[in-house]
This record gives sequence, structure tokens and C-alpha cells, in this order.
Amino acid sequence: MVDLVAKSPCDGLLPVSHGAAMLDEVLPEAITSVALLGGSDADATKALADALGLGFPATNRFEGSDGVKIVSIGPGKAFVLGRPVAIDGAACTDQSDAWAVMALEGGDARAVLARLCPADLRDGEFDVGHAAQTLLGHMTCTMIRTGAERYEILVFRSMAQTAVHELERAMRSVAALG
Amino acid sequence: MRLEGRGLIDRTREVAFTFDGRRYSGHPGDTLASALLANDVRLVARSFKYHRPRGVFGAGSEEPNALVTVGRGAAQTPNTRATVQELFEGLEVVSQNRWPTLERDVMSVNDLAGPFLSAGFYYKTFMWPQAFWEKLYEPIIRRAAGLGALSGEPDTAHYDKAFAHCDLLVVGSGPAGLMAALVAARAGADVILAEEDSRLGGRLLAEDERIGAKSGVGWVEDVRGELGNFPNVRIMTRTTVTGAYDQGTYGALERVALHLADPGDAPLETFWRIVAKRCVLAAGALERPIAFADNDRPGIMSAAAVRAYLHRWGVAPGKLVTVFGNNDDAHRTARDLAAAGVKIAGLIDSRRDVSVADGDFPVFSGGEVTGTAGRRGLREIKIRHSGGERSIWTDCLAVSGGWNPTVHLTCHMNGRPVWDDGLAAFIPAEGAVPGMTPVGAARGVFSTAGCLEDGARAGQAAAEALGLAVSAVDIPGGDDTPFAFEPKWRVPGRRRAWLDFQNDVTVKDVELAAKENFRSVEHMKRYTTQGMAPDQGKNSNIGALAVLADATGRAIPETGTTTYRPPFVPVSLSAMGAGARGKGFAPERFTTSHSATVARGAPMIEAGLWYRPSYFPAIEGEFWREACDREVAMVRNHVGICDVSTLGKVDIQGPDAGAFLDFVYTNMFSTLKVGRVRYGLMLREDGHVMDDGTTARLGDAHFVMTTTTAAAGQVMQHLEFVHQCLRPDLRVRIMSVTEQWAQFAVAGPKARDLLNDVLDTPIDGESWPFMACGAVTVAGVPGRLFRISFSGEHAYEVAVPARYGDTLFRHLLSLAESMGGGPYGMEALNVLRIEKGFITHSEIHGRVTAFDIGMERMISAKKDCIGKSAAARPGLVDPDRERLVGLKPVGSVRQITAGAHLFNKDDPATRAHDQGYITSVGWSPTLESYLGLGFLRRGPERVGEVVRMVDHLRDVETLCEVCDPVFFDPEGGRVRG
Amino acid sequence: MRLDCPHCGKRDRREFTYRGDALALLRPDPGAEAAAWDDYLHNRDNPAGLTRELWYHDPCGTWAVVERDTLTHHVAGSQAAAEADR
Amino acid sequence: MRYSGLRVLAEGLRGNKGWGPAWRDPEPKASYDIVIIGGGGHGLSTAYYLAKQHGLTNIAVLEKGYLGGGNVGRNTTIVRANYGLPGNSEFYSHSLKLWEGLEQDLNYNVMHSQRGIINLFHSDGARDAAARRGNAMINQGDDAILLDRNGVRDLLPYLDFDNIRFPIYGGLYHPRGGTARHDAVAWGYARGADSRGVDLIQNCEVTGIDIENGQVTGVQTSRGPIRAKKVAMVVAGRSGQVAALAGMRLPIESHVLQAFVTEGLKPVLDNVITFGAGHFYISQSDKGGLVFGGDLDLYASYAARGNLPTAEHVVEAAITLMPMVGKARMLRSWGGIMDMSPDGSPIIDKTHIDGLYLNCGWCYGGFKAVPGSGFAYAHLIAQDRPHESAARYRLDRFRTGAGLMDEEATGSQHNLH
Repeated sequence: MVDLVAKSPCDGLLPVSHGAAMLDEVLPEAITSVALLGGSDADATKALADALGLGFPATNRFEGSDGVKIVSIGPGKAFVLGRPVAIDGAACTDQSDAWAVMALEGGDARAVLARLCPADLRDGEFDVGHAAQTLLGHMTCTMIRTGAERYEILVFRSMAQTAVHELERAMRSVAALG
Repeated sequence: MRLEGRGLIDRTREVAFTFDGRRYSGHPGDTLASALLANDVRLVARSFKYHRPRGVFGAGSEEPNALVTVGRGAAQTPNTRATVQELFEGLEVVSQNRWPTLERDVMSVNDLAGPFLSAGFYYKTFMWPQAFWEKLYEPIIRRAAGLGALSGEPDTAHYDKAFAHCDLLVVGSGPAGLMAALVAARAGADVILAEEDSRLGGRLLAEDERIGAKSGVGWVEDVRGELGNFPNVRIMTRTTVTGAYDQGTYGALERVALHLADPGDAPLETFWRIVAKRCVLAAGALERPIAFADNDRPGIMSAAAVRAYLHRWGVAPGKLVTVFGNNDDAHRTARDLAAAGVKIAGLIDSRRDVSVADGDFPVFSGGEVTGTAGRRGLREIKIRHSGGERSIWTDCLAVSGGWNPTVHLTCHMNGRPVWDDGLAAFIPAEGAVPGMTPVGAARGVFSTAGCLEDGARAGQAAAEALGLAVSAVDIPGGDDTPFAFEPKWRVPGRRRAWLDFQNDVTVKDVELAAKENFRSVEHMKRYTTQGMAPDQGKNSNIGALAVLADATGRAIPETGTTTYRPPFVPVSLSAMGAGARGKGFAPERFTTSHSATVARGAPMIEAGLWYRPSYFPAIEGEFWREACDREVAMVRNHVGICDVSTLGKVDIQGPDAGAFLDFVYTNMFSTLKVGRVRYGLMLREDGHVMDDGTTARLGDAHFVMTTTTAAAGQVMQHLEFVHQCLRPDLRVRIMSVTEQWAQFAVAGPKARDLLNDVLDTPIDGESWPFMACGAVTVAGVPGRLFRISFSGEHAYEVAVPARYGDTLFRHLLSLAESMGGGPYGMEALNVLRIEKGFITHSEIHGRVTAFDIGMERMISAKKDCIGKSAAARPGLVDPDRERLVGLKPVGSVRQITAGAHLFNKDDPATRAHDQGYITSVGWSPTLESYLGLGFLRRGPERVGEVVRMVDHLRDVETLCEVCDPVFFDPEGGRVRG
Repeated sequence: MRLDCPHCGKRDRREFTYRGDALALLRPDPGAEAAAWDDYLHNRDNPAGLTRELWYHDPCGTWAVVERDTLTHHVAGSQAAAEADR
Repeated sequence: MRYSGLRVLAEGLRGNKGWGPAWRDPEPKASYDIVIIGGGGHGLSTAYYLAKQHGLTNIAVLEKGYLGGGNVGRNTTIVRANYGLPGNSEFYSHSLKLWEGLEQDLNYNVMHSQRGIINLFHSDGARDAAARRGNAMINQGDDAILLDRNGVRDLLPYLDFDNIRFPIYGGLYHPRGGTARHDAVAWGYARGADSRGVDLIQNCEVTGIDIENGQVTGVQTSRGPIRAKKVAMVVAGRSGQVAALAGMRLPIESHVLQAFVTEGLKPVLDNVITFGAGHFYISQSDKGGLVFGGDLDLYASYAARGNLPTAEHVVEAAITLMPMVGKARMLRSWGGIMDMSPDGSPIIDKTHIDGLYLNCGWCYGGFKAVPGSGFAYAHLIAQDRPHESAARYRLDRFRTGAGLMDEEATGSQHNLH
């Protein structure tokens, strides 16, 4: 019998580091999209709270920390990162293999993202605990700010190479500008 | 000529550069223009049409004359403004639009032919004989036209694009801009200060001014220091704001490394998209020339530029300077030059009764310049003044016709500037760009004191509008002399007087346009090309307007103005398209089987943004057709493996999922049993086919839809539209899971055998009949299995989480190969499906209906669905429509081609007789014939008929038999096998 | 150009896809006459001024009804299509 | 006054004093046989052909701004007959034939230059679609050549064949396609119509259309009422507003299309080139500017200006396709208001009101149609039946679904083109 070997989305691509920015892959144990179905949303969010110890995130925010995070990704929609979850009253879909998750960290991180992302990432607009559905170059992405100088970015798994390439290109530019 | 002890340059260091191969040297802080002038180089360019000798005219990005080519090879950059290009060691510059040399340019004969080359002459000639336009006249015109040349090599340099956000964008860093930035920054606003020049200060760098107790430059340095200490301020020098767009979005071009000999990893330029809540436009004003006879010779310059070269760069642009103006800045120019020890041959003031207090030079009031001489540089001018006429020897004439506020950005959102009679200039219209406040010279406030106050006021207003408190504003004192002038646009005379230096448009041209009834300002512009050159009329539009107004007997505001449009300065395509070179134009999507596929030498083709294998060569160099035939036979006889992960997969969950699918598909899905798959047809609301695919029911309230690869994104958006916009009442959620699953087709008579080597629990025909689906485990990994077929063979698609895709694919290949099978690519997939008459987007290409593809009965009569009503329009169910058929060659030529058209056997191949066309063709090794799918008028009624196929383009013509589209195994026995 | 996503807030136009007049929300009954479908699918007021139109915010998947002026591009407001007045 | 090289020489020798007005500026009369609303390319050519082909000259062209100030004055000047569908095929074929003698016909050098157009394709499927179109062009009697990759390389060696995101498989070459000087086309027709007696009335905005008992009787204008037996609307960009004056609601949305030009450069591009994997096309003008454009901004607009995302996308396509243009600088961008019809093809038809005619929906393809549209519209107005080249441009095709001309195959609904 064959032994299926898991390969991560950014296998062989990361980590990379240029100037004051480091890009590395993050491998949450699981990613589940949770979409409230309407009708019994209060029950569903309670079930979610019971399962995770985290409430349904406010719009454009995420809850939780390194272990388990729940990220707002749209109206009544969230990603649960870090632990599989299945609850009634919500459409729960396993997305564990659908996303390349990358962490960009360092003093240049925001300047690097500003080369690719049209959203306003200034302090006060995009603080630690904030989440955004936006663009990274020509790719849609989910972006969360997990630290003063740390961001996590989710892009389609199939686009991992393009995402790494574009981020690295931006990292080089920012590093060269000093 | 360089003057001792003046200028903001570093005289301790020399910077060597070349111009037309000759070596020169300048200093750090020099522009190419200041260094050329310091080296007494006066002739630097040739004009566009008449190839007239030209020298440096101005000192900014609006420079009309001194356009040169910088660098060579792939780095060759044409049309670079010598006034903007900063000097660096080793800078290589050549002149352009001349042959063979700048000094002796053969094309300067055009100047002698000037009388015949008047405005719009080319519309009236070059028409005879007809064929000569393209063969003779146009090629000559094209070769003569243009300015600099591209190298023809790809631009391999690095460029960037970036986004920035701020509370307040300040455009320009003269006294007004600096005060605005300072006041807003002190109040705590996030400020971006964008300055086109390499250093802050604006006109303060070019004038001898005092602000408070400091020199102008000293004050600028203080402010720069203070601004630099604010964490909420970003100073962007070498950054030109190029355009104002909706909702406070601005384009800006930063010349990051064009001033460096070696940029390293830094981009040459960065194109910024700046989003600002408020904007203060402190872009200053541009000095306007005066049109007089032969006013375009090297040595004739803007007076403001002459002062800039004097104060900023310590350069005297001439040894014996004359000044001509209609305002007090002319006096200031003469005074400043004289104070620096430059000899002034005369000051000609068009105003009468002017007196100069402290000038040690002749002043000619009521004067005007009536002519100039000097072949490659100014030598002499002729003047007429209250006291008579005379000639003056001079090598530099500084001209000041007053100032035009730089209103350009205020016009980018359809704002029309307003004529101010007092200033005899256009000033910005109120509220022309939402959130933008013009200040200082940009709105006609010309005194330094006025600019400081105006800027401070705007900074305060911006901060307050942002909800920030402003403490008392301390405005330093500055020169508050009111600007005194009298309009003077042109000096009458018989010889040509230039308005648009770059496009060689003269006063006569504008007058001729008016005479020929091109009286609208837009007509005049387009007829004469006035204002259409690289400076976009920054130096000349208002002057030309004044001439047109005069020629048509109207006032200037009545005459109107042309439209200023973005970009404010030209933007290199490399900067605006940064990142797109090569693969950067669109993301690349890779399947999990990509590396195994490439390792087998498979040529990859594009499908959507994905890469998919064309075929898998058995040995290196195997011809694609051989490989394809082999792969088809493999699937028909053994088993083949194909990665189908690129097909869109959409998770549809919720109690109303079935009802939702009933509404988006033409056929019924709410009745589908759990564990079963059904083919679905999806229409656009206009009644044409949008997409097709299979949908599996995994649970009572859980479906997985597949879409074609190409339409996945469009379908996803469509589903959300249908849900949110048309049926928000339905409790259903839609989520793309395309990326979650690596999915492989296992197709062929041995498919089940192969799968039973992979699945943890073996399957059989009873538990897994055709169109069954369900959960399986593969080597302990939970997966999904669908018994569906796009080849007409006994086939499955097995899906596992994408992380396992690579190893599962490799494993499936080795198993298949052990059974006489192997991988197959898109070529074979295409032949397999053509043999079966299965459609792809070649057939459902956007213009076809369910009726056209013989699926009209799939539109359920029992329910409504998207597109149903429109599909019932009489024109869409007309039996005369072109409908899907199969085609087989039966003529002497046994080949058919996709894209060929169909005709009745004896009809000529012309549009009037067109009966249809072929969409897909493949060589079927199974049936040993070319097979085609196509659309034929009344097609299904004509099965058995022979029609004529003509492909003019490939020169192929044959007869085809019209067939049922299903060529192979029409009973469908194999798929159930 | 920036538009308001009812979920995410103000975003660059490049994050959105346009769908035209919000009358797309008012789909005729299946049995409606041809003229009603013609008006729904094809005929437009096409105002030079304020218009209600549909935009899709691709990154979050929200359809929005945006009030926008076709002469000035001024955006007056937006609401989720699912909750918009019909 | 007849224009010629000799005349230019003679005038040059006497100081260009003898040139007269290219057209008159008449005061509007109280009544005309035909009033044409719109002094753009199509309106002026309609007037010209009414006079020339049908001998009708008691005509006024009413223009709210200046002649040729609409899309004919702000386009990318491409002239071609490379359509694939019946309706468009015969129409553009006819229009191109008119272009081919236009200078001599108008005695005005509109600089029509048949530099050849190459539509690149980037996949096998796109090649098949291009072949289908090319064969349709030849069926129509026009010219088309299917180039393979090497054929494209021979013609356009500067494209990025090795590293481009969407590889070049080949191109459909239309040698008779090309460009013309857009303003000159409007002026040439204006001068031709004027010299035949047509009144061209600028700065005259139509504010009402008078209708009595289902019959048009005239128009109200900013310069007073004008009676007319027939009124012809040809106001692309404002079709909805003008038709509304007659109580009509059209299948038209107004969108903005941007175009761009670089600074003048020595000749570097001989042909017109279109990128098949992103919206982008480019040519070089006789003056030396690279003239290029791409897709609509894709939102309704009457502002005649666009935004950065589209501009950037267009330039990105230029850079992936032909990185040798990187050092060229964009000098100017502008926007035109496009009359977008649901299927992307135009409408030339009568209306339900007697004597009122409609010409609209040219989407982003109106410039090359100027001669053909004027010719066909003049025929319809003069004879009350469609010219054979434009018989399929019916207004009712959307309601009936018959004869839709969705050339791009993206749908016959708004916002898909």
C-alpha cells in the first residue's frame, strides 16, 4: 500500500528573508470555512463558541491566538484556523489544503505589503486583531495582522509560487531602499 | 558659465558625463541642463517639425526644448528632460531627432520649406496618386516624425508599483506646500508631502528670498528638519503627482534611482497610488513666454529659469544677458544677475512708464523684442521701444510673460479652470476635485508672504476637516510685494513667432486655423497640434488661446480652454506596468501534479490561469499526434490518468441547496439522490449557455458542483449573484473548494481494477454504478470518489486533500503503467470527448443555446430557472439556427479543420451561402478518421447529408458527412461497464 | 475610484466587478410578457446622474447596491444586495 | 476650394493668404427636410452621403459642442473589417471599401493607412476561433491570413516570444486593416457636406423632439425651434438622453473607454497589434506616438475619463507582450463615452415614431464605421428602408432574440462586453 506523503503549499519556496522582512510558511492544523446559514445563527455561534472557546468574529476582525484563530472573511463567513470544526446551523467546509498561509514579519513588513495590497494598512486602520479580504497583486487574499510587525496572508494554494515570487520581489525592493 | 560662490551644488566633487560623445563635468546637485549651461553648451536639441536648433528653455519638468536620450542599449531612454535628469558619474547623453549630427542636421531643410508646411497642410495634399500615400508620402512623414528612439530591446530594469494612504497629500513643497504640511503635521495628521524636485523648497530654491530672519533655503531646511521628525509625515521627493482620480485617489511617479549610476536592487521608478482624505495642491505656477519673431533660438529662456540657474546652480546662462518681460519679475531677473556680476545688455519692459530703482543697466520701457539672430544660438536681438528701434548684442534673452497657475490636477476630474481678469490667467475652479484645495501660486497667489499664509490656512482647514485640533499657527514673514504686470502675449510681426516650441506651432498657424474656421479652441488645437507635444502645452496653451481669441474677435474666457488630462508629466510604461514583464501579468496556478508532469517532459498549455499537460511523450521527441493517438488508445483499451483538479469545485450547503440548484440549472437537482451525480446545464439570463458540469449530492443539504476550468470564477460570482440578488430568501451557502482537492480521472476498462489497488475498501459495479459518488479512503486518507466520465469509458474521478496530490498522482501513474496504461493530456482528452460528442467551451462558446446543442429538453418545464424565459424567445428556438452536429470527412481530402465553414455541396464559399462552421476537430485513432463537431443550419435534420467544408486560411476543402455528434459507443455501454 | 463594500468598508475599485443597473434585482415573474423581460434584460434609463447599481466585492463575495453618480463618479452610499430595497 | 499639392505650394508662396473657411457657420433656418442630431463622425458622414448619394441638401446637422467633438475626436483610429458574424461582416466590409477611396472622394487627406492588423491568439482554442473568423472574412470577400508563431515572429520580432505570460500561438492578420487620422475624418466629411449645401450648426443643443400624432415634426434647440420632416438621432454617448426626448428607452448603457498615447518616438511599430489574452491593442501614429488602449473601465459613466486600475491593466499587458516599449512614456490619457448595446453591435433603424430614426450602440467600434454608418443611415433616412449592408442592425433583435450579433461571445446582456 502506498504511503501518501503530505506536501505543503509553499514546499521548497520558503522561508526567504530580505532586509527587515522575513517570509515563512504557516501550517495551521486545519482550516475550516464556517458560513452561517441564517435562521438559527445564534445557536450556531453558540455551538462554535462551545467548540472553540471563541465567539464569531466581528466584521474585519479575528479572534484567538496562535493555537486557534477565527477570522472574519465575509458576511456571516469565517475561517477557523488551527482546529477542525463542524457545527450545526452553519455550512462548514474543510479548506485545510486550499490555502497557502504565509507569515510576513519584520520592520519592513508593512512597506512590503504596500507594494501589493491596495487596502489601508496604517495603524488605526489595520491594527493587531484586524482582518481584511483584499488583494495581493492580482490575487485575492485574506490578510490578518497578528503582531505589530507581523501579518499572515492566505492565498489560493495553486498560487503559492506567484505569491512568494511577488512578495519576494517587493521585499527586495524595500530592502534596497533602506 | 559657472559663477563662483553661488548655488546649492557640491563644488568639492566633480561628476563626469558625456553629451553626444564629448566629455563634460559638473557637480553633485546639478541637473543635466545646469551642467550643460555651466559648460556653455547651448545647442542641445532640434525641434519636431522644422528641426530648428534649440537650447535649454526652462528649469523644470515642463521643459519644451531640451529633450535628450539618456543611456544606451536596453537602458536607452528617449525624450528625457535635461532639466529633470540629475547628473551622475558616467551619465551618457545624446541628442535626438537629428541626422547625422546635432550641429549639421539634414532635416533642417524643413525650416526653409516652412511656408509650405503651415498648419494642417498635410490634410490638403499627398492624395495623388492614390497609391503614393502609403508607399511614399507616409513612410517619409513617419521617418521624419517622432523625437527620440526606443532601443528596440526589452526594458529589463526593475520598476515598482505601490499603494499609500494618508490624511493629507500635499503636492509641492514651496512656501505654500511646506506651511500646509507643517500645520497639518503639527496637528497630528498623516501627511504625505510629494515634491517633484530632488529637494524641497520649490521657487525658494530658485530665488533670493528671506523668510522671517532666515534665507529662503535656510527656512526650508528648518521645516524639512521638523517635518522629518514627525512619524506621521512621509516626505517623497522626486515624486510627481501625475493624476487626480475618483474618491481621493492620486497617481504619482517617483524617480527612485534615475539619478544613480548603479541602482542596485532599487527600482528605477515607482508608480504610486496614493489615497488621501484631503489634498492641498501647492504646485506653483509656470512662467509663460511671449511670442515674438524667432523666439525659439538657443539662449532664449524663461526668466524664472534663468534665476533658477543663477541661484540654485550658480550658473549664468549667458555672458551678456538681455531681459524681456511684461512684469516685475523681469526686473528681479536683471537685478539678480547684475548683483551676481553678470553683464546685462538691457531690460526691455513692455509696460510704459516703468522705472528701475537700482539697476546699473539700460532699461527700455514700452519695449518689445521684434527679432532675433544667431544660427545655433542667440547672437543679437532687435527691439522697438518708446525711444525707437535698435539692435542689442546678447547671447541670452530671459523672457517673462507672467505666470500661469499650475491648475492641471484640478482639471483631471472634469473641472474647468476659471479666467481671472486681474491676473490674466486661469485659476482653479472651486471644488474642482473633491477634497482638494489649491493654494499659493497654484491659485494665483504670487507673493511669498501670500503663499505662506495661504498654505498655513489650507493646512489648518485640512486638519480641522479631519477632526484634528490646530494650535495657534505661527506664520513667518516673507516678501509681500504685489505682483505687477500688464498682459503681453505676442509682438506683432511678419516672421514666425513660436507658441508651441515642441510641435513648432507659430502664431501664424493659429491665425490660419482661425481663418479656415477652426475657431473652436479644440479645433485649433487639433488642426495645428498646438499643445499636443510632450509638454502638453504647459508653456504655450494660454498664449495660443490669447492669439486665437484675438484672431476670432473674442475674449479669452469666451474662447475657452482645452482639457488637461492625466498624467501631469509623462509616465514610463515600465513604471505603470511594473511587475508585469514576463509572467507577472497574471498569477500562475499550478496543480499538485505539476512537477511530476513536467518531469515526464509534458509540454504545458494554459487553461484559465492553470497549466495543464498537452501530452506525455513516451520517448523524448515523440510527435504530439503519435503521443495523442497512443494515449487515446490507452484509455480505450486499458486505463489512463488525468489531473482534473483545475475544474471548478463549489461546495453548496444548506437546507435550500436543492432549490437553489434547481434555479441555477436548467434541469432538476432537488430530486437527485444522496450519493449520486447528475450532469447540469447552466444558462445566462439571456438564454444562452453559460457553463456545464456535474453536481454530486454528498448529503441531504450538501452538494458539490463542478464547473469548467475556464468558467470557474465566473460561475462562482454568478452563484453568489443568484443567491444574494435574486434569492436571498434561500438558506444556502456557496464556497469554492477547487483548491482543497487534488482530483484525478481514472478512465478506461481497467479503471476499477486500478482503483481497487488504491482504495482502502474495494468497490464493485453494484455499490458504485455509473453516476455514483461518495466518501472513500485512500491509504488511510479520507477522499471522495465520483463515477463520472468525460471519455465515454468506465471512469472515475478520485479526490484527496491537495497535500497528497503529488504522491497520489505518481502512484496512480505507476499503477496505470503496470496495467498497460499511463497518463494522458489535453490532446487525448479532447479526442476522447469528441469521439463521444461531449461539448466543451469550443461548442458552448457563448452564443449557443440549449436548443443549439440539442439539450432543449434539459430545460425543465416544471420550474423556473435562470435564462429560461429569454431562451424561449422566438429567435433562439428558430429551427433555422445553426445546431450541433458531428462531421466526418468523406471527400477526396480526408482532413477537416476547426474554424472552417460549411456550405451546401454545390454552393460557392461566400457569406451568403454560409451554413455553419466547425468548432472542434480531432483525429480518432479509434475510428481511424478525423472527426469534427460543428454547427450547421437545421443540423439535426440533416444527418446523412454531405456538405462542403472550406477553410480558406489553411487552404483545405473537403466534403463532410453530417453525423450524430456521438461517434463512438452511442449506446453508452462502455461507461456502465 | 473607491467604493464601499457593505462588509469590508472602503476599497479600491480594482477589488470590485461591475454588474450594471440594480434593476437586475427585480427579476420578472417567469410568466411575464416578453416586453417585461426585454426591459429587464436590455432597456435602460441609463441616467446621466445618480444611479443604483450592482457591484461585487470579489475578495469577500458580497454583492452591493451602490448609489453612484455617472457624471461625477461620486458615491453616495451602498448596502448589501441581499438586504437592499427591491 | 479644391485641395492639392499644387495649391499648397501656391499658397505657401503667397503667405498662405488665400485659404478660405473649411465650412460655413450658418444660422439655423426655421425648417429643414432633415435634421440630424449630432455632428460627430457618423452625423457628418450621414449628411455627406444624404447630399452625395441621394441629392438631399436641405439638411441641418445640429451639434451641441464643436464638430467632431465626440468619439470621432477621441479614439484610437483603427480601421478594419475583420468581423466574424453575419451583419457585422457585410457592414464593415462595405465601410472599409468606402475608406479605401475616402481621400479622393472627400478631397481631404484623412491619412487612411492600411498598415495591417494582427490579432494575436494564445491557445489552440483561440486559434480555432480566429480561423473561424478569418474564414468568415474571406467568405465576405475581405482579406485574412492565419499566421503561426513563426509567421508572427517574422512580422513582429520585438514581441516577447519566450517569457510572456500567455504564449503567442499565432495571429490573424488582416492586411487591409489599419489606421486613419481621426479628426481629419470628421473635418473631411464636414467640409464635403457643407460644400454640398448642408448647414452645420455648432453650439446648438437639441432640448426637445416635437412629435404630433406619432409623426416627428421638428426639434427644440438651444437656438430656437426648428421644424423638420425627418429627424435622425446619431449621438453615440448621449443616445439615451436624446432618445428620452422622444419618450424612448434604449437598450444602451454608457460606459467609459480610456485610450492612451505616448510621447513621439521614431518608427518602431508598423502594424496594429492586439493582445488576445488581455485587453490591449496598440499602433503608432504618423506623428510617432504609440496609441493604445484596452478594455472599458467597466462601469457606467458620462464623465469621459477613467481610473487607474484599467490604465494599469492596459499598460501591464503592453509590458508582458512587448517589453521593448517600457521606456516609452505615457503622455496623455483620455476617456470616451461608449454607447454599449447588449450584444456589442450597433443599431441603425427606424423607430416607432414616423420620421424619427435611430443610429446608436457603436460600443467601442464606431470609428471604423463612420463611412459605412453614414452611408447606410443616409439610405434609411432617404428611402425609408435599410441599406443591405446594415439590414441586420435592428432595434428589435433583443426582444425577439433573432439576429443577435454577440461578436465576443460573452453574452447579449449589458456589462459583458
